[in-house]
Amino acid sequence: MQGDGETVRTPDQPLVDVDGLVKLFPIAGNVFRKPSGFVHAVDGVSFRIERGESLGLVGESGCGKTTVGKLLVKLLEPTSGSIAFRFTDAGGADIPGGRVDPSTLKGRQLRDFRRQVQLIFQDPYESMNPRRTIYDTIAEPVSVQGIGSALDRVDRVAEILSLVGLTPPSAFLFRYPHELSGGQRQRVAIARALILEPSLVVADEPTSMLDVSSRTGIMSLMQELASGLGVAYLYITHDLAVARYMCDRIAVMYMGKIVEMAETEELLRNPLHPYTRALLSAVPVPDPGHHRPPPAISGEVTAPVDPPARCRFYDRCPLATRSCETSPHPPVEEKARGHVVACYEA
Amino acid sequence: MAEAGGRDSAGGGRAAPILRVEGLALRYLTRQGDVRALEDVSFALARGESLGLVGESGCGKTSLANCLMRLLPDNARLTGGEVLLDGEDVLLLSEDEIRSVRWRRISLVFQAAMNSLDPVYRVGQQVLEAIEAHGVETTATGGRERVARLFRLVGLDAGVFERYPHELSGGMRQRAVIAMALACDPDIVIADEPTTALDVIVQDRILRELKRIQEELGISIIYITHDMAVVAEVTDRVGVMYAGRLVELGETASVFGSPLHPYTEALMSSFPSVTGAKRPLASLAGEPPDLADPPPGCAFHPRCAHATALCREQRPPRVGLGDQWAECWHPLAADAVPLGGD
Amino acid sequence: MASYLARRIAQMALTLFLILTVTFVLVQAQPGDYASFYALNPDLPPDVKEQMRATFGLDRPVWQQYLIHMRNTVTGNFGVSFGHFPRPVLEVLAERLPRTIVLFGTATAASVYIGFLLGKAIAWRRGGLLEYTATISGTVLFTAFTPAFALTMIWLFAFRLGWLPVGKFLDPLVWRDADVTSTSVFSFMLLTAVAFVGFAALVLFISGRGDRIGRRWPATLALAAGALVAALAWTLSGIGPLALDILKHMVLPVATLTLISFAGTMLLTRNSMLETVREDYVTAARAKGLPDGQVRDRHAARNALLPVVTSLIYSLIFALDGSVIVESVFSWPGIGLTLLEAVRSEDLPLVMGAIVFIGFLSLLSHLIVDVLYAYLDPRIRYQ
Amino acid sequence: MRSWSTRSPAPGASPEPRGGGLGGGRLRLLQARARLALRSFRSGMAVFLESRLGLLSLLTIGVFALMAVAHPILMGTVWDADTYDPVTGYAFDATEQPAPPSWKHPLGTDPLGRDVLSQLLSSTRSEFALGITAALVTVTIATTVGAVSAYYGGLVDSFFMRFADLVIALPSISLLIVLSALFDLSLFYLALVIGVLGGFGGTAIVLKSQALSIKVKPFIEAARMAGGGQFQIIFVHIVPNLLPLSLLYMMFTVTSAIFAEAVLSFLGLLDIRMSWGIMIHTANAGGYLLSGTKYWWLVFPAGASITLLCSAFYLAGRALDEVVNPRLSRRDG
Repeated sequence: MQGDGETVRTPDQPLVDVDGLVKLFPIAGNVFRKPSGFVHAVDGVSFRIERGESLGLVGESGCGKTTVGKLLVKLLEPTSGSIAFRFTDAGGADIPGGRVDPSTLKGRQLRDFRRQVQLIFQDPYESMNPRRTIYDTIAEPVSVQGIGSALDRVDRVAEILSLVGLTPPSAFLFRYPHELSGGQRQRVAIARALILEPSLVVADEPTSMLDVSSRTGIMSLMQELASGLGVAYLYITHDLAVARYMCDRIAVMYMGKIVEMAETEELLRNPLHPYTRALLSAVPVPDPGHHRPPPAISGEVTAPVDPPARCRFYDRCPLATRSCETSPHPPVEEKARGHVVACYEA
Repeated sequence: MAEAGGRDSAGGGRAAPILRVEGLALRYLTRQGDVRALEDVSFALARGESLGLVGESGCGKTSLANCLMRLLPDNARLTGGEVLLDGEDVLLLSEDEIRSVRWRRISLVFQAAMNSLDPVYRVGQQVLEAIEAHGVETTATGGRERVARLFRLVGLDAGVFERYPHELSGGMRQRAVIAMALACDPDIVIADEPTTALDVIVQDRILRELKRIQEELGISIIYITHDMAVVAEVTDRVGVMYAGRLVELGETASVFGSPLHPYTEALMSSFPSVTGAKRPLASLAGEPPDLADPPPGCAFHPRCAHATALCREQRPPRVGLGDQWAECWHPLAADAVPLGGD
Repeated sequence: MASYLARRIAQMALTLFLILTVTFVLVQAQPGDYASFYALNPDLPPDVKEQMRATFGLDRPVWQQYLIHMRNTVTGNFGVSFGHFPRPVLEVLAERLPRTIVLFGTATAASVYIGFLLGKAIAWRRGGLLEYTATISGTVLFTAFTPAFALTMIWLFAFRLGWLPVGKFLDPLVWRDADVTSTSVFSFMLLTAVAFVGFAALVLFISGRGDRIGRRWPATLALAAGALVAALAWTLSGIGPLALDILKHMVLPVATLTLISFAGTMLLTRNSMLETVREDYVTAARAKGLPDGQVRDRHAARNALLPVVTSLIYSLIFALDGSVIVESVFSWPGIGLTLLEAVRSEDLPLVMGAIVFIGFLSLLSHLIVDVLYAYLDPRIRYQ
Repeated sequence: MRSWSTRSPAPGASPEPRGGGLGGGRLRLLQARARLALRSFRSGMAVFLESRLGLLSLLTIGVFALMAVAHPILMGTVWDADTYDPVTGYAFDATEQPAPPSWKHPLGTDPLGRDVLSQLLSSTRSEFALGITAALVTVTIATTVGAVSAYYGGLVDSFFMRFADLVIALPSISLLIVLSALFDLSLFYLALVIGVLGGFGGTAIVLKSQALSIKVKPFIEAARMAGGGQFQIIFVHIVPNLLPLSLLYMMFTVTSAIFAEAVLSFLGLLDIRMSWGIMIHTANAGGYLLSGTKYWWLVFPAGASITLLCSAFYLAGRALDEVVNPRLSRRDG
């Protein structure tokens, strides 16, 4: 780790700084396994997350949002681009070894990194080993990390179970995942992610597979814990309405690119990119009296296999012009304060 | 048994109901005991009407759909009630008779389009198969033309006929499944979570498509979903299910305007919206009851903020407000009146 | 599909290479060495010994012997059989291969077909008498001690009832005046079978292209016509009675092999069906109002067939193993019996040749199964 | 290390005394685990026994196990070695050999004058030893190979899978025939060879594809997120999820081991003293097999034992499959 011993307070420095992140997946080719092309899952994505902030990553399936999440937690290695973490103590001061570039990590350092960055999975049914008890599941991070004694861990797991609202803990400790409901399982998943007291939690659609009534419970629990423990979230979702409640800022992704990013209410009230607008106008409204115009967008999303250099949204864009066809993908520009868009026509 | 919402006058002067469900009850025999999947479910569906059935998973929505088509697993037992399709009880039909009801009268749009298309046959053939089974078209070319017409109706290219399911995108598959459901000119289409697996833009398109087709063909649609926002947009009337019971039923506008049942209100206020002011989301504590061992009285009482001793002990009565009714001891509108019967 | 098959063929070539290596290693690892095996055999004249020494490079270093072994196998030079001296191993095996293929092919086709039909039936109606009877009798036959079972069959049908010949593959009395060899008759039989299967595949392929799903009679008619033509050709050729004699000798071993191996396919089909009947597309087929039989055959069973075809590889191997035993009990002079005799008479070149042939035969079956699978599953066909 | 106590508990979470009344220590932890194991064993057993065939096969295996235990006891008490030894004994009391069943020899004697019941019982023991050794070898190899090649993929995977192709391409009986020609196979080596062939062949492929489906489950990623290394993931997360399936294949290996031994003995290719296959071989060599039912005691007990024990293990495996594979269970839930 590049611990340079610097311990000055650096409040202006973000928790995560992602710059030009690219991830290409090769497509299996012929007998000799030479790739016949590349899926540009993530293609030049840059953003920052401040301490304790919640950034929403919104987009349709296949837009690369989950890949960004996995790159951030080092479940995948980026093809190019950089990710820089800067972990601090509770007071905001640098801690030794607090500056981390995950791509260089191995062994012991990687394990230390795992303490700081955790992941909550989408599927509460598949994200737990069905043959291990709730206790084993939640205690795994601490026991792998070698924190505390076996007995401490029981207490600690019990404590965090009640923190996530599974009370009394003794009723849950020695049960198997299949004996719990989806909402309860997702609470266990949150407990597992938080037991190491991370600085950043990447939450990959944590409520999309839950029922309505447990969904709000999980959403408010995550918000409470974020403010209580000072955790920052990268909140990945396809649901703008959910993102509105969970996130301070929202980044909209389309075919591996961030096309727009702004403070949540600003983005919802004043969407600039035609894709964001289409996305917003397609969300059904739970009010029978409300009439939505159909979204002005044609076609369907295609997989970003070796896409042409022009704007990724060109084929479906209602605003597309001649120059859009010949120009490269538009750069991200700041149109209003903190509101960035990648579009020539916006 | 009172059935306020289902009176002939229901639905603002529409024709006599095409489908009427009366006191339907269904159990599944399992190792853990009998699961009461449906209890005393009654409603009516008018011609050309779209009815939404909402509720959380396991509340019996899909079991209800399967009952209407008599597609029940071996361990299911119908323990009461009737399903009257134009006055004829579907539950009493023989195996051969029910076969001519399926798809001809009632068809289904399944929730997982990928899984409801057989992976080893071309998409067109699977539509054709239904047409042939019911003798809707008698010649090969007639059948083919009909499939082409159906594909056009749902906005699919004619070339899709020769494609296999895995070659289609999610949205195209869903359209193909809708085309398949319309193959034999059914009177009623049951759409079981028709857009759950789809992205929001595709979902929007499919829902608009379904609405247009419904108006064009004058069919009745039962939407089964957990998404209150979808229900608000596409249905005329809505029924809310909880623990195997229909707990509230009424015009969509009035149910959304003033819900009678606390569960309905909880469902609505737990749904986030991108428009309007950002209001706090309510969350329901606890879990839905175990249907093998449901709580006495009102099944919702363990999670209800208004529950009293009465709710814990006795089955709630049916109370009404106009065309809308709910099963509740403490309805949220003060002017709701108890309905007769029970 | 082409790339899928190309990959499979490449893998199989690799496996064949491994088989050759393993046979070489086995020969090297056995106690005593190959060279002295030849040197000590009193049946071999000295000049043959010298020739073998040169052919196998027995006086060279091991790695050169290995290369020579590879080259010899590829060119089909397995040396001279001790037991059938002075016939080359390849000649002995080439004579016996068609007999094994006919026996094993017929039995496999019969057992897979019967197993599939039964498995389909017991999965569709669970818990019936048929399920218990078929499961228990199938399992008992599947695990029955094959030699004892085969002998019981002989005892019952050949000795007690006298319906069928005891063993061997032909009756010398019938063949005394024949001017053709049994090998050529076997080859003709094999050729007919292959031609018919090819014709059937073509007919089914063409009929599958049509619009109508239910119409089956043109295909059935064409198949019947094909069978008729084949039967006519055999009757007119003059070797019909000879083939009939072989067929009569085939009944008992084929029946034995079929009975011991149908249960494998049956139980697998049952399990596979139990999974497909839960799929949404089967519910969808039922919801569409299709007749029960059509839901079962066209949707549930058709998809249940895919894993059955995958495991056909194991069924084939099981049958190949079974046919080694059955050949020995019925004195059917195919590859299996050849292997056994060669082992008993320590005819090492023939042992090596036979095991390579058996390996090759099972690899070939693999390939056929792969082609079949790719044909049945459009998801692979269009990869 | 930061501590929970410095933070305010989230609203809505009722503060619970530390450990929620579970402060009893390591013993309590162990107790809880033992209870859990017992409970899952019981529920598995209940499902297993619900299948009548499963129960029947278990009983059959039990009877054979008793037979295996009975032989040394009988030899030590009521049977004298001169008359009843399965290999070297001779029934002087019989007038002609083979003698039909009598009080002294409930299953008669074989052509060499040896007591058939004693042969049958003593063989049972070696069949069990053979089957179980082979099964353990198979399962150990197949589970490890399956998990490792699924986890690492690439070259490791290719190597093992090509090797498996090889083992499958050479049918085991044919290969064993060749091996018995080249080497002297004793019972133990036979068990080892059958185990290795089973472990590297089809079973490894099946377990690998199962391991592959486990490897892509999110809980494996969750284990990586916890900081778990390769060892933790393979042996704590993948292997335990493979075990039910391995157990199933263990049953099938027992069947094929007993079967292979019997066939090789019958063909006279093995170097062992007594087994069910050798009993039939002896009868066949004397030409008693085709004499029909007259000398039934020479073939029937051994033949039936092979079939019964093989079917029992096979059916037990299938009943186990119904427990392991929820998709086969007859009832939902």
